Amino acid sequence: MNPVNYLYLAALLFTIGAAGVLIRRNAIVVFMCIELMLNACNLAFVVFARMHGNLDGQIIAFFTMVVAAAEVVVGLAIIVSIFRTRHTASVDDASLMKL
Amino acid sequence: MSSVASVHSLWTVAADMPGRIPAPHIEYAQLAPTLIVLGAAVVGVLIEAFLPRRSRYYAQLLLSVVALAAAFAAVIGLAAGGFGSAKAHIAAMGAIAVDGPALFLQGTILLVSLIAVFTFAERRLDPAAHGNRVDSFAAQAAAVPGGKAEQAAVKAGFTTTEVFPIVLFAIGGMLVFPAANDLLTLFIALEVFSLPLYILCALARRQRLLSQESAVKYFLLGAFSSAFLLFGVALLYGYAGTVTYSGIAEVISDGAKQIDPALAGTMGNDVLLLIGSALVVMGLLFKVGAVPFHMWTPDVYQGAPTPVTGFMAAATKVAAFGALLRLLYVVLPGLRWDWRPVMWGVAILTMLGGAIVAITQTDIKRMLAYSSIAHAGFILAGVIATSENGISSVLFYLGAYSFVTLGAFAVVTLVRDAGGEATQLSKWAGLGRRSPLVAAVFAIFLLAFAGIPLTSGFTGKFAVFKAAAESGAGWLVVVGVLSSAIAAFFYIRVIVLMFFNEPKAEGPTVAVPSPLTTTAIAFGVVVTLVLGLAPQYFLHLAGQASVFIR
Amino acid sequence: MSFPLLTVTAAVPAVGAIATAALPAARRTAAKWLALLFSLATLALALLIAFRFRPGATGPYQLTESHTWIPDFGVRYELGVDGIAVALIALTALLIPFVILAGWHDADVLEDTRPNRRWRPTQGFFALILAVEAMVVISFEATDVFLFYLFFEAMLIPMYFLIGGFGDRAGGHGEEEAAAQRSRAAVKFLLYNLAGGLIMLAAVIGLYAVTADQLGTGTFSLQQIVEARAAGKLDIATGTERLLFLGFFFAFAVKAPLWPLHTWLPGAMGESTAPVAVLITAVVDKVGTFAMLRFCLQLFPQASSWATPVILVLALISVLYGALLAVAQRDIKRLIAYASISHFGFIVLGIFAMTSQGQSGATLYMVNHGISTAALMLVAGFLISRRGSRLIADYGGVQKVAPILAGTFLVGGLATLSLPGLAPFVSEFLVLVGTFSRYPAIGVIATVAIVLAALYVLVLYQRTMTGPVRDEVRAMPDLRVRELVVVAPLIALLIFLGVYPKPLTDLVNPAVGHTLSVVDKKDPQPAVQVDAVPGGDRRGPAVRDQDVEAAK
Amino acid sequence: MENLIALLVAAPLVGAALLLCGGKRLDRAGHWIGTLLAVASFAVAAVLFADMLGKAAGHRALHQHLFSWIPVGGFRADVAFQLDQLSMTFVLLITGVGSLIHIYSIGYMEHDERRRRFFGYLNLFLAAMLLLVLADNYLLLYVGWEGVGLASYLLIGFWQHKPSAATAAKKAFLVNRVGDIGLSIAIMVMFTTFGTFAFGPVLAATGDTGEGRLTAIGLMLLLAACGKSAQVPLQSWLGDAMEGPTPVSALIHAATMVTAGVYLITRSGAIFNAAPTAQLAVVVVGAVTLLFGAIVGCAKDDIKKALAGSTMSQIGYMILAAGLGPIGYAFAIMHLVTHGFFKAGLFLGAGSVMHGMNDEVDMRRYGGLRSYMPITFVTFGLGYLAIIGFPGLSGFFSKDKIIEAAFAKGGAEGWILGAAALLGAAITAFYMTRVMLMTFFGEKRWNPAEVHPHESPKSMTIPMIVLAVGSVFAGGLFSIDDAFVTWLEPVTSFAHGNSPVSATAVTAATIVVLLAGVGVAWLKYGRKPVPVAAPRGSVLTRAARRDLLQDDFNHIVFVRGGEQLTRTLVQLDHSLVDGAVNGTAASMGGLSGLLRRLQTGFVRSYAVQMLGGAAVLVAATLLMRSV
Repeated sequence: MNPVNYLYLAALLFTIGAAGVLIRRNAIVVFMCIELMLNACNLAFVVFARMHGNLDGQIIAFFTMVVAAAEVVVGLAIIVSIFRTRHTASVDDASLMKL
Repeated sequence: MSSVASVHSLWTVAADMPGRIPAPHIEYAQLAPTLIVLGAAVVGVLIEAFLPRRSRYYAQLLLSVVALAAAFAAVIGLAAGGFGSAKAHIAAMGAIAVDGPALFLQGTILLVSLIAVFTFAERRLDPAAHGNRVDSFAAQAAAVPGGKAEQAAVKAGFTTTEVFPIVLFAIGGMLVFPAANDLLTLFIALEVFSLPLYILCALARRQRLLSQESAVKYFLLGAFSSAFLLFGVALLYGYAGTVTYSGIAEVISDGAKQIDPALAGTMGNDVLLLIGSALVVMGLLFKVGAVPFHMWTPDVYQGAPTPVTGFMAAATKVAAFGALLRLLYVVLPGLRWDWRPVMWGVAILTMLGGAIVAITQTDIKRMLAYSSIAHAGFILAGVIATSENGISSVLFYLGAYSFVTLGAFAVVTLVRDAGGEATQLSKWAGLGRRSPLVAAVFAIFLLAFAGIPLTSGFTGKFAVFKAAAESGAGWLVVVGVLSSAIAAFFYIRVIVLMFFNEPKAEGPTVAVPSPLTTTAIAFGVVVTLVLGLAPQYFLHLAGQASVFIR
Repeated sequence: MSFPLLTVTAAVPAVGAIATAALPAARRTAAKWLALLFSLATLALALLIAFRFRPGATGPYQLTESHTWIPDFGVRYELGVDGIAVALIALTALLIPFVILAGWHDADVLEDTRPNRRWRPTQGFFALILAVEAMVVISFEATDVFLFYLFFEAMLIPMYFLIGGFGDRAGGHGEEEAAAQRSRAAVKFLLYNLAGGLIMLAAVIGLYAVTADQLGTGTFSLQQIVEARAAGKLDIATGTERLLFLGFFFAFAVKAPLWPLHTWLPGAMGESTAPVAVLITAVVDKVGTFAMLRFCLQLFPQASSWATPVILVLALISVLYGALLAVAQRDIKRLIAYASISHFGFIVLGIFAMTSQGQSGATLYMVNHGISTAALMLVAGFLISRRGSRLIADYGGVQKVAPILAGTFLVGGLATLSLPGLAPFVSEFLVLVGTFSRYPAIGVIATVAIVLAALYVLVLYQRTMTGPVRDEVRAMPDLRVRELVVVAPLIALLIFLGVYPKPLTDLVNPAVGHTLSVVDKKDPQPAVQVDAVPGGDRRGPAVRDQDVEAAK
Repeated sequence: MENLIALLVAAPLVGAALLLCGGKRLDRAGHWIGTLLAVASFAVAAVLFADMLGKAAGHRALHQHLFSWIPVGGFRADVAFQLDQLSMTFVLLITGVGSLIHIYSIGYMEHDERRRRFFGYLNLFLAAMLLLVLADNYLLLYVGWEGVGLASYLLIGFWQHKPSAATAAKKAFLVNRVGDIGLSIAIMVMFTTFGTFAFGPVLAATGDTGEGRLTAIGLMLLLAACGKSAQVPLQSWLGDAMEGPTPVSALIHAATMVTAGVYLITRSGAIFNAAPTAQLAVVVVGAVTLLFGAIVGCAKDDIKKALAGSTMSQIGYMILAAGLGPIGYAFAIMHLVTHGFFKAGLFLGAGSVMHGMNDEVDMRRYGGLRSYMPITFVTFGLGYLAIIGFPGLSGFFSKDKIIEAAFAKGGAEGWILGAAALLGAAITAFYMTRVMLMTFFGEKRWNPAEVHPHESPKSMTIPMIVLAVGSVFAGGLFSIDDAFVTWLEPVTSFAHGNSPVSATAVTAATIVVLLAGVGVAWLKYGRKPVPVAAPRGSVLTRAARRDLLQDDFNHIVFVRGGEQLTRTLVQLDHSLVDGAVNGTAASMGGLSGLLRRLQTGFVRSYAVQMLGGAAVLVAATLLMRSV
């Protein structure tokens, strides 16, 4: 099967993730959508690696996962702390600073 | 189908290779600056783990200062060793470039960070809580604001000494960022310096709600943009089959010629190239805070602890612009005719947008945020020049600007009332009467921002506009001067406020800082004036360092 | 390497500024005397320049200094003076002591302000004046465009603080309101001039780009550029040259100020104290007109003559417009401000008439206008400080109670309406003749201004000084010794330069000749060749120089 | 000898400087210093005159070059004096009458605490006037020209506490300035035409110049002359100028300054000779003014204003004569000198009357004063006879000659001008008789309780006597075998016009109209008593009282119009020119306020904008490639 289709899939996933970021209010979900975008990138990397026939893409995918993990750590920390302060995880409530 | 088969054969062939992968060869000496800083960061973590609370502050401070100084010395050493010019080459298996721009920017970042660390360590400004001096960071970031745990922490005199290792990590990332020579390293470095910054933003002692909000905004948007960047990387990888700058540049330069027809679908596919590079550039533009990717800047600058804001405003810009320069000059020179017009637009938007919106700001930190956006626009004008003059002018501007910014934010930390820092512009009325010296210093910084002659700001602005004009971007220069005329307005407004308005009865007081902050501010003033009056040496330095290794 | 006279002349006031500013708050009087001392030292140096300067000597500039400064920008630290610069430096150095003396009490701390160890307005005031002097002097000396630009712009900052920081407590609606108006005026002044300067910056950069493109290495050296152009090595494309010219001219026109870019002047002069107003109109604004003469014309000759018609019309408008609005003013200082606009119109007229009479006249005009306005404005300041009001309507019959004040005011006014026998007449008539000989129509129309000038001056004098004595002015004291010391020399100078302007003309003529030769313009010849003036022996040596000039 | 010339100017100048800068300590000696220096100047003049008489007619002109004043390129103005017969005549008149009036003022201004300043101004005037007539080039003449204007301004407004005086002074200066436009433009044209504006070369070169330029110069000079000599249309200031102290009116607004215009035209004779159009303009102005002034003079009840009208008219005669060219110049000057005598005398007489009548100026409140102030009456009377041209007195000779010359102009012009001149003579006789009758004859119309008419002190009467003597004999003296004409001839050149009517006929006609004028006046004011309150009078009378409405015209057109204009301009400056600037600033602020709205504070909207930005970025990049 033509690997290019997987590229389309990756693009689709990325778009879904991006859309999610824009649509969802809950910080956690927004964050998960970002993770989804990262994973879409991973897929793209792997597919390209497959097409080019070299390992770089796959290696990068591993790096990306690690980064994503690190992001989870930091992100959750921040989100949790703000949740404990405001008792809400809605990103729209965090809008004290504007204009 | 045949093409797929051939690809498969390629793939399997590649699959037999693992045995032959050579052990990487790393030039530790040339990576010394980065390694020192990151090492120190690790040590800092250990200190947090094993030293008693009392002694942590001093140990951390000492460690950070020593580490940064050593790293700076290492940079100087490398530069003196000719790695900036003659011996410039690509280290660590093509991952990191050691060349003029890299060293210059690393030096700048390290110096800025050193000064910034001084402001981090400042403990005289906030009134002592329960008898122990505190800095501008939360007693215990994890504790709920106003909750029992926090009060207990305050009573116990806790302070978040973790900021030192955290900031060291960020610095480490920033050092790599402009030197990164392949997209993966670029991405990793980006994350390495972004994640600590997200945390730092959340650590303010006063107005923690704002601080946390800024952190979450910064984090979400940052992650969002880095996802875009990563997707761009993926596409570029798809286009070139490699992520090394030189590799991609090569593929771009000789197009899709001697490429296996099997890969015609991806390799050399300009759509991949264009979209990919656009996305990567966007990721970097986000970091430099260029319109339309600037939305985070005001909120984050306002909410973050002021020392952190200063650090971000200065160091992040340097690192990000370094990376942007390298990307555009090393990877995409072949695409110049595609990205220059786009960058023209971005630069104009950024200059005008930042300047215009800043006019109506009422919070000093937000105003400085917008001014930083406008300045990003000015620097972009230099980036667009696509000439050695362009590079050197950008390098110079970054150096000049970052110190002014640090100094300005350091002054902001001094003006306080009951609620901590008095960042409401209206509260600054009559400051010139209350404490002329501080007001005068701030005025100097503002004039430098405004690009008044005899300050570093003017020299920098002149350099970038000159480079732009030489590269034929005359109208960009005109827009630039117009927007700096607009920008002048709000800088002047602050001066009017400070000097020509009667001080209010319940106005803020100016805290007397410790030598740490004083040094930071003094250094800022000195650099501002020296670069304004006798910039030649530094211009020359920047000129020397304006050649990228490919 | 000889003694760097020019540098020192600019450095002395700078040092003085720092020294004055450094004095502790208590030492107010000391600050005043120190400032005065430094300004006098500067005056001495300026006179030394005037004596060291040889009008006849070859080469456009003298006492030159040249050091590398910022090679990367092609910027050199190049100083040099021609006759015009010498005259203007002398004017500046001459006026500053009087400004300081006149402003002796303008920056005294009011009793009601709560004591503050750090707030030292007096020191600041005089330090700023000296700072302005330093910057003005060096911008007169600079022969490097970049160097000039630096100080041309930088001088805005001290001026800005002088305007916004110190008022003449005569605003009318209370100190709070006055302060607000003042800072508005100051901001307008700064932004307006800054905008002009920034547009000029674009042109400066453009100039660099052009020179770098055509000469290999970019340069800002006026002489280099002029020579290169003469040698044909530098040939700026017409369109580019015009754009660059406009960039430069805009900045200078704002500073000058030329209609319609004048609106910042009345506010700035009206709200600030009289000495500061003098500083603005008599010293700082002169840099603008001076720069037109030195930079606009010499850097962009073709573009200059291309733009001449428009500029002349604008200048003509300024001349009449300023005079007409002056007639309608109710505020003494604003009236003088508008009068100055009219006079600056004359100066620009003379510069762009491109005749030796016009340009020499314009240069003399700069000097004379400086002196006459200083005299008028300072006396007006004394008057206002006595009554605490700037409104003409609040005065009347002053002549009866303070005859000397009135007399000096009248002389200042007569100088302003350029009465023959006083200095301004010489310059104004030269400008008119110079303009007329090339553009008769404009010359004739401009002549109408002499009536308008008489109108606003005499109306001002009549309303304030004559008529029955008003009760508010009944107790008004006449000029004090300090004030007399300020005014008397100025008046003496006005008369002297009106009767015997030759020293000045001898100084200026060669420089003007050089400028005209760069622009490649010749005086129009008379229609009828008259056999030489009877008694040719009557021509002084300088006159003979003139002939040589003409022959060249 | 020529080195003395500077002394003429220097003496009064020094006096002015001393008196104006000297301060209070000179208050007591001030008037003596002033007078002394004036007399000294006269002495010098006398010496020079004697010396000049000693020389041959062709070589009398003296020249003194002091220093080069404004040398710029081809533009060369020198401070140099030229003393020829014409200048000499003026110098003698100025210094002579000037000295007399100084003496007169000692008495007249006795009780004024600012007397020192008054004498300072008088000296200043002498200096300026002498500079005017001694200059050897038009620019230096211009200096004197404006100098006398300044002196006149200061002296008219000498009693500044009177708003009317201050206004009159301002008006005088302004109207003169209008004239000065003419002079300065004339100089500019000369410079562009000849490359110089010194009398010598300019007047020598008129031959080979296009008539157009000369006409321009001539008309401009005429404008200047109109301003200074109060000729139509710039005459309006002279009447108000009577606000000044009477000696001032006598010296400046009768004898000397107002005649400067005549001097200018006579001096520039060569130009006018070569520019007939300009000459025609001159004679028209002269004729119109001589009638205008005479008519105004008839209606005024203020003695000084009446005299002012007559001055206007008499100068009209001079201008007319000067406009006639070589046949008239000499007579113009001659009438100027005789007029200097009798008009100064008349003014001093008027001053003396006012002095005795508590500064009352309304002739309707005089009457029958001859017995109270005999000397004044006699001197005034002689002046009166002189001015109306009573045979044998100065006025007769000079005026008669002008009328002849007017006829001699030839053609219709000649008849018209001659007729005008004759008519003027008649009216002159009328209004002067009116003045005479209303002042010295008839019943007393003043209240003996308040005013005690008395003769003035010696210091005042002596000058009056001297002037009276002058006004009796000067004319005759000058006319002895045309002494005056031959004296001026080398400078002004002289030509006998061929008059269509014989000289005797003209003289006869003059005498007839004179008697007619006197008769009418006697019928109106001598026979029946003069009402104290002025009757409403005919339309013409009322118009004449208002200077034939010419002032009202100026007021409506120039003053009102000007105010309107300036007011509009102020509006424009505020709303348009400045409005544009402020508008830009404001719009920036507004824009800023709008753009701020984008910063909603919601992360998600930021994200949207970023996404949009990214899309645009990508699109733009692709677009760039496609184009």
